Amino acid sequence: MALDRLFRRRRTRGGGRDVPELWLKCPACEAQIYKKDLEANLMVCPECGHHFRLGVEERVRLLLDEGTFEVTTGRVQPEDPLRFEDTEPYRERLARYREKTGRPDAIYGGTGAVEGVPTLLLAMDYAFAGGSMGSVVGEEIARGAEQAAAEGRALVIVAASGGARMQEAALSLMQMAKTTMALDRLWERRLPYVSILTDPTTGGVTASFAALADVILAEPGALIGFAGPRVIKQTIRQDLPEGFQRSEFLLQHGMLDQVVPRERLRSTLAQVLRLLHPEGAKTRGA
Amino acid sequence: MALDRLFRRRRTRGGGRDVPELWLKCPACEAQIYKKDLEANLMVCPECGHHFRLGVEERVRLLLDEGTFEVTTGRVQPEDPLRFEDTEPYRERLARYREKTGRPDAIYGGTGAVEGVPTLLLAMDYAFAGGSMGSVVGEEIARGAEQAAAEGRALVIVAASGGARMQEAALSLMQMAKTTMALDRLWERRLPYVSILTDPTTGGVTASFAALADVILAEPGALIGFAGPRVIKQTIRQDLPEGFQRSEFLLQHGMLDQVVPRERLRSTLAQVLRLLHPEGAKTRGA
Amino acid sequence: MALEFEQPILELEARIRELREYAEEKDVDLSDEIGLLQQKLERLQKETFANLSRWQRVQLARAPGRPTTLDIVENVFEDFIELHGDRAFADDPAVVAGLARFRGSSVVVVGHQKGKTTKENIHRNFGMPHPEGYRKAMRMMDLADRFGFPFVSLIDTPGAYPGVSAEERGQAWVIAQSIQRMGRLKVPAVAVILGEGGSGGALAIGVGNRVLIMENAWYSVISPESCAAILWRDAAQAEAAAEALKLTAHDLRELGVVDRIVPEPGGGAHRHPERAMQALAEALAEELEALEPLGPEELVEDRYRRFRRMGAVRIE
Amino acid sequence: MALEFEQPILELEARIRELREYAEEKDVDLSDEIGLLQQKLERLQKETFANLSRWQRVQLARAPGRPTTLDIVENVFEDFIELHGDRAFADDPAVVAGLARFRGSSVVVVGHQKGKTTKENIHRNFGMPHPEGYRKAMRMMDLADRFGFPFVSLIDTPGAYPGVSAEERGQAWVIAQSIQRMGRLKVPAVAVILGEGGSGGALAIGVGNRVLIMENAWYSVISPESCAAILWRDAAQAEAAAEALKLTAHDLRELGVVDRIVPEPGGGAHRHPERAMQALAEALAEELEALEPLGPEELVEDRYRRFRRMGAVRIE
Ligand SMILES: [Zn+2]
Ligand SMILES: [Zn+2]
Repeated sequence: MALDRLFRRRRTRGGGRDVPELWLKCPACEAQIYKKDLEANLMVCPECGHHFRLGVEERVRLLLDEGTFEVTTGRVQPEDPLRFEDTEPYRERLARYREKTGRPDAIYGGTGAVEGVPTLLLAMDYAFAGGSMGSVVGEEIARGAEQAAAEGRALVIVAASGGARMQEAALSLMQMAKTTMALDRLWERRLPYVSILTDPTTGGVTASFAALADVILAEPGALIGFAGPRVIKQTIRQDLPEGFQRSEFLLQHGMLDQVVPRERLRSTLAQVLRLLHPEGAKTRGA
Repeated sequence: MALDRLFRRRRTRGGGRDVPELWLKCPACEAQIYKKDLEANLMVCPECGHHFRLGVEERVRLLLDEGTFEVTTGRVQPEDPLRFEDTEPYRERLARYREKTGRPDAIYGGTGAVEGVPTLLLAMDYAFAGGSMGSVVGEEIARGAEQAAAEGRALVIVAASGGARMQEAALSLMQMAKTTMALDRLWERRLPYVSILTDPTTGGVTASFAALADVILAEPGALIGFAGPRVIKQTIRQDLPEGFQRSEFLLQHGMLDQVVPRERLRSTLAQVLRLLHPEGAKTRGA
Repeated sequence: MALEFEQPILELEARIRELREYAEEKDVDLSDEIGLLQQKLERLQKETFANLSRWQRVQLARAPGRPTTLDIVENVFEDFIELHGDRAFADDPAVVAGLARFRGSSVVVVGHQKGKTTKENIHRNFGMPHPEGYRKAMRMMDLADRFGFPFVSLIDTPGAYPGVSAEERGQAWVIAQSIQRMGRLKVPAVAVILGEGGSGGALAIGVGNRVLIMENAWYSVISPESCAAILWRDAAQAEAAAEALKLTAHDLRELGVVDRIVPEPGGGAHRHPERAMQALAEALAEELEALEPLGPEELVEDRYRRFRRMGAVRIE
Repeated sequence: MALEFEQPILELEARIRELREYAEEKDVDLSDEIGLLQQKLERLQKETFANLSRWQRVQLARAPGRPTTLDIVENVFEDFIELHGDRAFADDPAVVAGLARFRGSSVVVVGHQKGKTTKENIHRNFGMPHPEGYRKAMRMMDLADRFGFPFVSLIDTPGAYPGVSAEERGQAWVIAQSIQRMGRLKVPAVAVILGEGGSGGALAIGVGNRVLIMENAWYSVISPESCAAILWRDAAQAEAAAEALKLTAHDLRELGVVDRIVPEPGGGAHRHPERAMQALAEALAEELEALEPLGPEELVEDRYRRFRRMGAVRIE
């Protein structure tokens, strides 16, 4: 896939009203970047390599072979089992996020191929309630794992999440067990599961399915951890070490297989899947 | 078993010629101890609790129910496969140790019961070539594991060893794999294996069967590790931290289940075996 | 030390005690008066505990004197022997683990452990495990599978420790691994929430075929205080957060998150720990017995089905 | 950089090179002279390498330029992708691990890794793993079992690191666990000793159904230097210790410790690494093919039987 195709749809849609957003400032190096350049560079700062967050549709286009994607998410809709209300009722929050993202909850994906390997790809949407995992995210992941197992597909999950969704309380917590246990359906069939951690991946998402993949890749500089840095700072009453909880730190501490820049993410993923998926693993007869 | 019985045999044998050894100096607290007091106290310093090394026959008597012990070791004899010679031929060393200990190699034990639980107990003999593991020790342990599995016994190994026996070179090394793999015979039959680490347990013995038990107990203050303290000191060119590689240090670092004083060793072992051995684990029907 | 809503009860109890002492000392008959006060006390206790707010239950769940893991292994089980260490890095005192006998059969037990004094609490890190604690728990799961012993977990933690050292050693990774490992147990697994069931740190040993909860315990994805700090931007709103989180035993029973509530004696488990433990022993015995007919694969599937159901969604 | 016994060979090679250059420069025919020297060189090389002492082989085994794990994954395998970390504490650069393709099929590869420069060697800790390295290796064994891929290990270490940090994190424990884990592999496992096979640190990934050794590699329970220091109380007696330890490929083949010697090209693998790697590739292919018919349980039993035989004893 030509890289400049990645954002074609958005550019077409966005039309002429984008004028005030033509320039962006990189939060890492403070360079002023022309937005089209940033998009053409996969939302990676051309100056310093800082990885901006990537939208879920762009993520799917980045990773799957052209023309292979069929969306499977979207039918599972959120409820408000606790009739939760803080400064705003949960229902209204959900409606706002649905409006903003066009999706019922914080996950998007479906079937497709990665350099020919049949795959089920799910991407968490940080734009929807901080990518938090409630019942819908948990259900889509469990369904995804089950479908991948049933259809002989690799499972790939791109994590981006502040953690579990507080507004579903204990039910959110249970999604950690549900998603984790659903992964075992892939084990039984010897199908691979690759986890891709992006900025940020914390809390109950890290502490369940995201940390349990056969191969764990992460984008550079992503915040990854269990507790958030603010909570930890409060706990220890000290400043946190430089680079703490960033991808490179986690690699050093043995938690990741590789930190992969976005431009190599697709080819690295494809290599892993070709080696692990039964269709690619034995080519002797081919 | 009355504690004062433990050394009965030795006292009877030793007779009157023990006079010059009537008093001993404790290496830990430097107290002068009357030898009979030390023996009556299971070779534990009555002043400071320092655990002197215990002979293998005394060890067997300490741990097994009275009258249940039948020796199984002794038929396996050492060879000199490399015709090894350093400052002294290996054959001559072996003959010297045989003379000194009355046993063909550095291990002694057999079948018996621990508070009724059928057990196969093996004790390494530090007095024989520093308890080093060559082919005989490896073979006796493999046979012990196989026999315990076949007869439905728990396996208990009391380790005391400077490591693998250099004079058998690669063949000694292979005993680490052989003993380790033989333990799996117990796994298949759900029979327990308890390891008791005594002073010292290092090198290839720690790094094989001794570290792989269902429950690992150690005597207080025992030196336990992979590399010996002298080697480590040479490597890092620094003094070693206080208490480094002692039982209590290993407990803190998560390697041991419990540090058990000798006076409680028998009862603790019995409790573990009654809980783990099939005959003790289900008493509901009894 | 007493909770605010306990004060009237405690005062009444004190008065009854005084009257008794006075009657004995002076050798006068005050049995009528004492009887009346006793009735009043019972009424007051019933009323108070029938109408506890969620926030009050959270306070009860944290009350010193409630049965902890160490109390339970000593009183509910027999022949307990503690096993230490993760065989990799350290022994974590915030998690207690070992072998024990329950109604004649061997079981493996793992539980969070808080201290009863400040010193103990510092040693136990207030029941907040490091990764080593969960690795110790996983080692116990291996042991349970190896010997075919039922696995009992006792949950009482504000959460896994949120510190630099814990992050460095993979707190998230080890919680995920523990959830997975427990899900795969080929033996019956019963989890009991004793006091606080704080988030992933609780769930890590909470993947039971049956999940029980003490009547005044709580279990949620976040503590009321932290939830209030984030959603209300004011930790003082913990009471409101506790209400919103629906984190009590009865809420969770309704949501299907727990299977059974273990009743606590009047006044709460911290006032009568022996009676609370007896109720727990009975519930545990029943649940373990009910699971006994299931084979290894059935137990795994049963656990999968149990958690697969969790959540509230609508399919379009 | 050259070893002492290599000097005459290297000098002769240099003279041949000079003559060639001279002949070309001056356009004279020196082919007769060169041919004679070539014959002499071949004779010398053959003689030298036919009569290597054990100590000389130890030096060859350590020679810079020999194929390392990273060379082999790049040249013997295809599509190698390195996988990092033990998912518990750290990534250990002294152990390299990953997935690769060999003759069309996926395999899991783990090997010790030394550096080729001092800087690299410091990074790789001279090929001496910490416990993390062995935990990474065990993770790879899990991966091999999970997907049913053959497991290939490449051994080249002076030994596991003998330092305080390694002891603190259970060096002995993790070596024992790795031996056990490898013994339980349900897939074909081939171990190759590339250079140095130093004690438990080597054996930890040496529990193969087949154990291969490069012609000039060594494998023993202790290095000649350490053995000399202990038994002779003089590290300078390393040569005598090397002789006594019988640690060469041919010795080990005779003792039944290794199954197959991979021949090295004349002059040693460090002088012709490509040819050495080609020989290794062929041997590896044959051994893996031979193991293919065995089922999971047969492979475990085969490995058990292989190591069960080891040792020299006499039964009375
Ligand atoms: Zn930048
Ligand atoms: Zn003393």
